[in-house]
Amino acid sequence: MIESLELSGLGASRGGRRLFSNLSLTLKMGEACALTGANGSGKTTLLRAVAGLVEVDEGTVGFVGMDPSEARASGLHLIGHQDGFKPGRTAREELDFWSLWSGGGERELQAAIKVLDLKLLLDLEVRRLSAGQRRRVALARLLAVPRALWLLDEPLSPLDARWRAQMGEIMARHLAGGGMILAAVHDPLPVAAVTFEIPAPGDTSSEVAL
Amino acid sequence: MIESLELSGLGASRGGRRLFSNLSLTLKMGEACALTGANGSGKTTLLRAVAGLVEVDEGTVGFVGMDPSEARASGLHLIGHQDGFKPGRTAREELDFWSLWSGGGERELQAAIKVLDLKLLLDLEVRRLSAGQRRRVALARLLAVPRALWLLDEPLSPLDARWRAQMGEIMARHLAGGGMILAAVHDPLPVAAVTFEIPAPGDTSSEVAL
Amino acid sequence: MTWAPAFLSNPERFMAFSRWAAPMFGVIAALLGLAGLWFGFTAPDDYQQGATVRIMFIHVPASWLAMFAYACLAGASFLALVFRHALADAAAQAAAPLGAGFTFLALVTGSLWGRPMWGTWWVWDARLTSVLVLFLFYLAYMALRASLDDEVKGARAGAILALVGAVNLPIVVWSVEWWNSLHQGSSLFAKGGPAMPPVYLTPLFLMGLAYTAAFGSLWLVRIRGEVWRRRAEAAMARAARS
Amino acid sequence: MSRFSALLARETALAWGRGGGPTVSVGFYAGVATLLPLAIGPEAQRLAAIALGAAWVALALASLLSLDRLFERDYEDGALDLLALSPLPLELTAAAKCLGQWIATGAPLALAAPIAAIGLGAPVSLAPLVFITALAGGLAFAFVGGIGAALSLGARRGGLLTAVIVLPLLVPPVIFGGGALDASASGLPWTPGFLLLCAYAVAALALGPIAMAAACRNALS
Amino acid sequence: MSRFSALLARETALAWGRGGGPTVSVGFYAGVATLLPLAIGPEAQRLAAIALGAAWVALALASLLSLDRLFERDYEDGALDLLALSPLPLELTAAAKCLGQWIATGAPLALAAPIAAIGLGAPVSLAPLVFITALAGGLAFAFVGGIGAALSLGARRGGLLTAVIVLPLLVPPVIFGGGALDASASGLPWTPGFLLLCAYAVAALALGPIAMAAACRNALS
Ligand code: HEM
Ligand SMILES: Nc1ncnc2c1ncn2[C@@H]1O[C@H](COP(=O)(O)OP(=O)(O)OP(=O)(O)O)[C@@H](O)[C@H]1O
Ligand SMILES: Nc1ncnc2c1ncn2[C@@H]1O[C@H](COP(=O)(O)OP(=O)(O)OP(=O)(O)O)[C@@H](O)[C@H]1O
Ligand SMILES: [Mg+2]
Ligand SMILES: [Mg+2]
Repeated sequence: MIESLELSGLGASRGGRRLFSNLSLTLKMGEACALTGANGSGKTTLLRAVAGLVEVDEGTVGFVGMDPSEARASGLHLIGHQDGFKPGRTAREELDFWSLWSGGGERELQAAIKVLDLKLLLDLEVRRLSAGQRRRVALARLLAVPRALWLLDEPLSPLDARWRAQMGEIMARHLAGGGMILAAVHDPLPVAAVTFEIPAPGDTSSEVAL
Repeated sequence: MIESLELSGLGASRGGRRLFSNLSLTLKMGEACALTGANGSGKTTLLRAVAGLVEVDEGTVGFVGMDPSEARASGLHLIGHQDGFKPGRTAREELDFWSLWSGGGERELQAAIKVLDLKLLLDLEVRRLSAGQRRRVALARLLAVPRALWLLDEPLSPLDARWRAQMGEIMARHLAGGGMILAAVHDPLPVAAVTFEIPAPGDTSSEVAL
Repeated sequence: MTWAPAFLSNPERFMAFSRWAAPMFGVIAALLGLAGLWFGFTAPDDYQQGATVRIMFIHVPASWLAMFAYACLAGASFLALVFRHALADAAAQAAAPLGAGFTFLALVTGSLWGRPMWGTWWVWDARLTSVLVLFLFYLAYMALRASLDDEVKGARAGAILALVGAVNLPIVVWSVEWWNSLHQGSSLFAKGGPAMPPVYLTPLFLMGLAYTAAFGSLWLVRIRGEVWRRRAEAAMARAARS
Repeated sequence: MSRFSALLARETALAWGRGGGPTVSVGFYAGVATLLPLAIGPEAQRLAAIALGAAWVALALASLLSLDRLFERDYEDGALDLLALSPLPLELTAAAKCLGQWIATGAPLALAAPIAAIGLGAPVSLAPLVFITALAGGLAFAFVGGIGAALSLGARRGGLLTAVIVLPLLVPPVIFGGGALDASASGLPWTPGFLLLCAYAVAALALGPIAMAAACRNALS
Repeated sequence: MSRFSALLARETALAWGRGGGPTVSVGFYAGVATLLPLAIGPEAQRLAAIALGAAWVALALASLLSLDRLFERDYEDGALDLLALSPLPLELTAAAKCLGQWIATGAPLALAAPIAAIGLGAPVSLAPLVFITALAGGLAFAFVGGIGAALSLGARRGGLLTAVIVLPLLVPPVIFGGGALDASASGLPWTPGFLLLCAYAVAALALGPIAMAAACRNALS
């Protein structure tokens, strides 16, 4: 179980341009952090760096209580802009697979389906789902497999008011159980959270050593 | 030029389930309408029906001042959940093509690029763009080719606060010039607009006659 | 001919008509078939082909019906596509497996006949290949309809395919004339009347009529089944919603 | 017209990147020309006998296998919606897609086909005929393949279905073209087969777009 | 292990729908077997001479053309991110994808290959050898093709790159397998060629996943 997430002195760049540098942030059990910042400021990049999918230029990503590679393999959830669903498969097929893939059990999956009210959607092909329905199917992974750290990239934008509130409750429950949430958002999170804004990049440019 | 949009007695169904029926709505020059409703209530379906991509079961979609097929071919813009960009092509290639496709000229395109501050993004492949940047490229079509009716499906969700405000101004300018906006949203539009909520479906079911 | 779609386009009228027409065609098919087989098997052996000539009475009408059924499929698809008529669509859907069956029969019997006559089960000539292509079109039609689970979309996609496949029909019919083929040309509809002795012509003719009646009967039965299935599904959907 | 040519340019570029282009077709035929002798042994006679046919079948197979996603990407990423909303009729849009596919894939393959055939031992004098046959055949394959691709949009087994639908449609042009090549190789007149091939290509060009547009509209609605 | 098998099942299902599966492979070989005689003329002798080779080349081509998007869809829709975040090493993930591709496409093709070869006139006694050769060859093709598919991720000319990278890698197995078949047809010992083929397949199985995982990581970061 991850006990806390500690980013210290992080810097990352994309396409030769430094997005952020010297970024430090600590997230303890039960805490949520709303990551804000202008478009292109590097929120998605930061989440992916925490997940180990993007290499950082400097600084470290530390998971207290767990080995980094283990934490990434089985201690966190990443829900990105794109959900990885294949349009032609049914929601049930996709959900079954991804919950198995994350090591989830049948019982939790059924509970998640119930909480997110997916029963009637499961037999539809993913391409038929409305934007909000599809996002709900993607979010079901969070509940189907309990993991401490949730990395969410604009998780709520396609949801309607009712489901935003519901997700707020779900997040609150996760936090109450000792979980952590790091969410990139443009609107406030429906749960108590500290806000961390990625500063607009200075003109520190990453340099190519020759 | 479309002078107004008149939906009367519209009903549509998907997968054998009636989404809405007897829906009537009039949008006059200079008016904006925020289409709201729960996830899966049929907002996207309604926009696509106005664009003629979805067949309606009953009722009519009327464009005052223009023939429907002409209005759909060259009187309206549809910006959907999906933007039709190919991840491997550069933003410039995509934008050039779609503006040509909609019959736009070079001058307007340059103006759109300026207003939406796309200059630095144009040489990036679309897959490299951040979510908000990508949406801005998609929205540039609205300005590159002036058309009266804008059908927008959750246009602002990935944009940051600054760009939401900017888009508000752009929309206001469009309305002031006699344009119309029909936008499916979950958050209020950043421009004065009437709200139209798609009611939860009754149990009227569409039937296949035999 | 225009009255026929108009008359049958009313499902109620169609159901009333087919209730007695289907069994009647069945009886006609049985009677004609028995007569055809009787004459066929009492006909003398051919001086060249021997007893295998009798395969003709199975093979030739099956080949005819293979093409005729496709014409029906294409015609019904056209009506379904242009007039959006649900019954025409049901008729198209019902015709496909029957046509595939006749085509299969023509292929198998032709191949059985080809062994003694040509010394091979199969050659890749234009006639045989175009019949195989006809069979593939039937399969493609059924596969397409089966894999689109939206009924309306599946119906339209199938109709488009059926019409596209209609280009193959003239190729089947005229392939023997366009390409030199092992398969013989038309002797029945040749210029100057059928070039076939009446002992063979009569049973062939009877069998042709019997096959046609059988096709008519089975087609009506299958359309009826299709109508019932759709009505039941609509009712179930209604029940599920209320 | 500028719409049509813009779309044509885009489709050509996309198909080029997606697996078309001269290098790929040369690579493909290089594959056929190297692999076939390797697989069936290098005796020149055996090879020469089949050189033309092999080049021709390879063309049909390449078309078959590269066409199945002609519309699918656009359907799934929303581009087909925007393509449908245009003064350009969907028929012409579909035609532009097929033409683009042909320019990016069919034409380079047609250029490579005579080389491969000669490499396998076909007489050099046949090269022009192989080229124009492949050119016309490729056009027919592209337009016929497009029908299959459009019809199987939104189906659960897209790729499979495309192949099953397209296969019967590919048979006539293969007969015609192969017949023309075969006839020419044996000194018989090749024009009848070639003219039939051209007629088929023209028919595919004329009727294919109608079927594709109808199928696309059906999938979108 | 349950992760691996779940992924294998998913990949098999996806490849099956994407253009694999028994019907398609039978259709593909039916295409080869119908088109080839149509194109090169129906003389039985000519056909029989090339039956084995044609079946074998068709297998290689089918693999080449169906493999180029093994990773691309997952890369573009974000699934590859999630696949990378797992206790299962990316090497095994890549192996599962290739295996799924082989189960859905290679194995049915291998089943269909002897039928096509016999249909074209190859001696029936060769059927088992054609089958196991195609099976082993398909495995090699899938793992080698996967390398190309992974390397071309995110490249602007994906298809081109795959062909250029994969084609040379496909040559050895084609030589080995074709040689074995040829030898057996002429009554020579076929084991050396077959063993070389198996060795190549094993090497591809062992080394392919390492290369694929490295290429995927590179594309993601
Ligand atoms: C699988 C192999 C075969 C196929 C697919 C096939 C197909 C057909 C078709 C489609 C017709 C209808 C032609 C028309 O009426 O326009 C036909 C008619 C006929 N076939 Fe075959 N055939 C095959 C083998 C044979 C063989 C081996 C023979 C005997 C040598 C044969 C003898 C005939 C005869 C006598 C007719 C009637 C022609 C007439 O008088 O109109 N067929 N066949
Ligand atoms: N491979 C790449 N090459 C060049 N630039 C890249 C690449 N990947 C990302 N970028 C750039 O990096 C920046 C950061 O992107 P990122 O997706 O992290 O932003 P974000 O904060 O998530 O923005 P948004 O709010 O729009 O989602 C963007 O300007 C983007 O264009
Ligand atoms: N082809 C289809 N078959 C069956 N159901 C479908 C099909 N297409 C859409 N639906 C269903 O129709 C409903 C309406 O979808 P639509 O996309 O219009 O909703 P929406 O109001 O835009 O929702 P959101 O706010 O989530 O985007 C959804 O319940 C969806 O599952
Ligand atoms: Mg982002
Ligand atoms: Mg929507």
